Amino acid sequence: MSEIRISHQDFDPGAEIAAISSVKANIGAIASFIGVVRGDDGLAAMTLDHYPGMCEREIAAHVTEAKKRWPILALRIVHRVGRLVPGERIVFVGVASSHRGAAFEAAEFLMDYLKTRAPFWKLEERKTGSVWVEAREADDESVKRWQ
Amino acid sequence: MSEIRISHQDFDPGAEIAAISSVKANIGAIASFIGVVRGDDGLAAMTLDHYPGMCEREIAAHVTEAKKRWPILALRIVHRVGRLVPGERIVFVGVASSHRGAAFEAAEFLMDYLKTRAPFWKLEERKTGSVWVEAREADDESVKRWQ
Amino acid sequence: MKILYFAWLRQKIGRSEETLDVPAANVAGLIDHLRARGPGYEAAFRDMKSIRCAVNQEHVGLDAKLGPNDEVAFFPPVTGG
Amino acid sequence: MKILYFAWLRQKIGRSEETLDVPAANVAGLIDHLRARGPGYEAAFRDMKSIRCAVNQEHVGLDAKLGPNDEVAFFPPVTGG
Repeated sequence: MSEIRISHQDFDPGAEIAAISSVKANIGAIASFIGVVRGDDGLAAMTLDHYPGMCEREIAAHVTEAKKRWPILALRIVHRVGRLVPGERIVFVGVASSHRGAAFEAAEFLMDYLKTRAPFWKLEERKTGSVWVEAREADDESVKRWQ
Repeated sequence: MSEIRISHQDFDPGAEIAAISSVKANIGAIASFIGVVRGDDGLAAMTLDHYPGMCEREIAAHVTEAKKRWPILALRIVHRVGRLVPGERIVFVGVASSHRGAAFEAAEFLMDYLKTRAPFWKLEERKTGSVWVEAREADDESVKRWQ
Repeated sequence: MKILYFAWLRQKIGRSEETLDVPAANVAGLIDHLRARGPGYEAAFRDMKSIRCAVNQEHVGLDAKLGPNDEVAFFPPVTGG
Repeated sequence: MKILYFAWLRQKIGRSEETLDVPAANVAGLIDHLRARGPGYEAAFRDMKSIRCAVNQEHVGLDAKLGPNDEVAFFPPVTGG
């Protein structure tokens, strides 16, 4: 059971966790992550743009990769798009597995991908104006360790 | 802000996450973990015994250690005691930080401790009878890597 | 064919999608055609190192063939969420 | 002094806590005294390798001194949650 949802709407972390918690009798571990827009470096807002359809397919390819590496029993990714202000939730990743090591590692693997290489484009609004964030180097450290 | 709660009562993952999500403006990452009793290896129930007061103090010492290692902005541990059947939640760990790496690592560090060295005693009920689980070797792999 | 623009390409061109009947055999030909449509297009397609293309939601190079019913998308390198 | 028993010590002794006035100077002396209280105690304190002790919620060894208002706890090595 895995679901990938790209949405302008906020999500309810408790409801997302509940959705992956009760699907199999052998679930022993649920690792989850919530990303929130930080406002401590002067960011006023950020807007995430995406290519509907292609975005979900590319994320799904990484979910398939995660499922090859770890025994995942249930998985859910929710990623918001549109304009978000500091304090708002951006992303949810939840992974259910039999054991904690697999659940933690798969969740971290998916988050490293989503933060650095997932198909989103980010516009940051600051006092100094709005700027489209430049792509990071492909050899970002947090992704490299999975390769 | 950190809270350690040992309880016979179940907990609401969404409420626990909400409690650590909104305390500071620079929170960008909330990693959380929920442990559930698995029933796939013939376990009928398990009962967790603890020493009230001393248990909380020993866990608090490991929270202090985690705070030295990672920049933690908010943290919550809920651990259940008493008799639990497969499917029931046992433990919640939630860590809020500015960045995902610190949040994930601190949550995994605390879970490795809670699962292997925290001051609980576990009675497992199976068809063949009830047995107090023997202590694991102190050099458990998942703990060793933090040393 | 249907053409989609994302991020700053959308802003420079001033629209997110359009349907055009372009007699271009490949992506490079389509870009030449688009550049001629106005200064916004010209600005958007100035630095080709910063532009990626997908045809029918698959990443392709400038030499990728195009058919009349294809969905072509132009966007910068992705930045993560 | 107040004495607490956990896990299988509690089960073998048949109670979780008791308050006793024991003239023992240290933990080893207290254990000798407890062993003489009945077969349940004797069974609980048979294998000392499997027993840990805390005085006032601090881990101690068998030679730890005891006072009349101390809280003494006996339990097996912890197993994690």
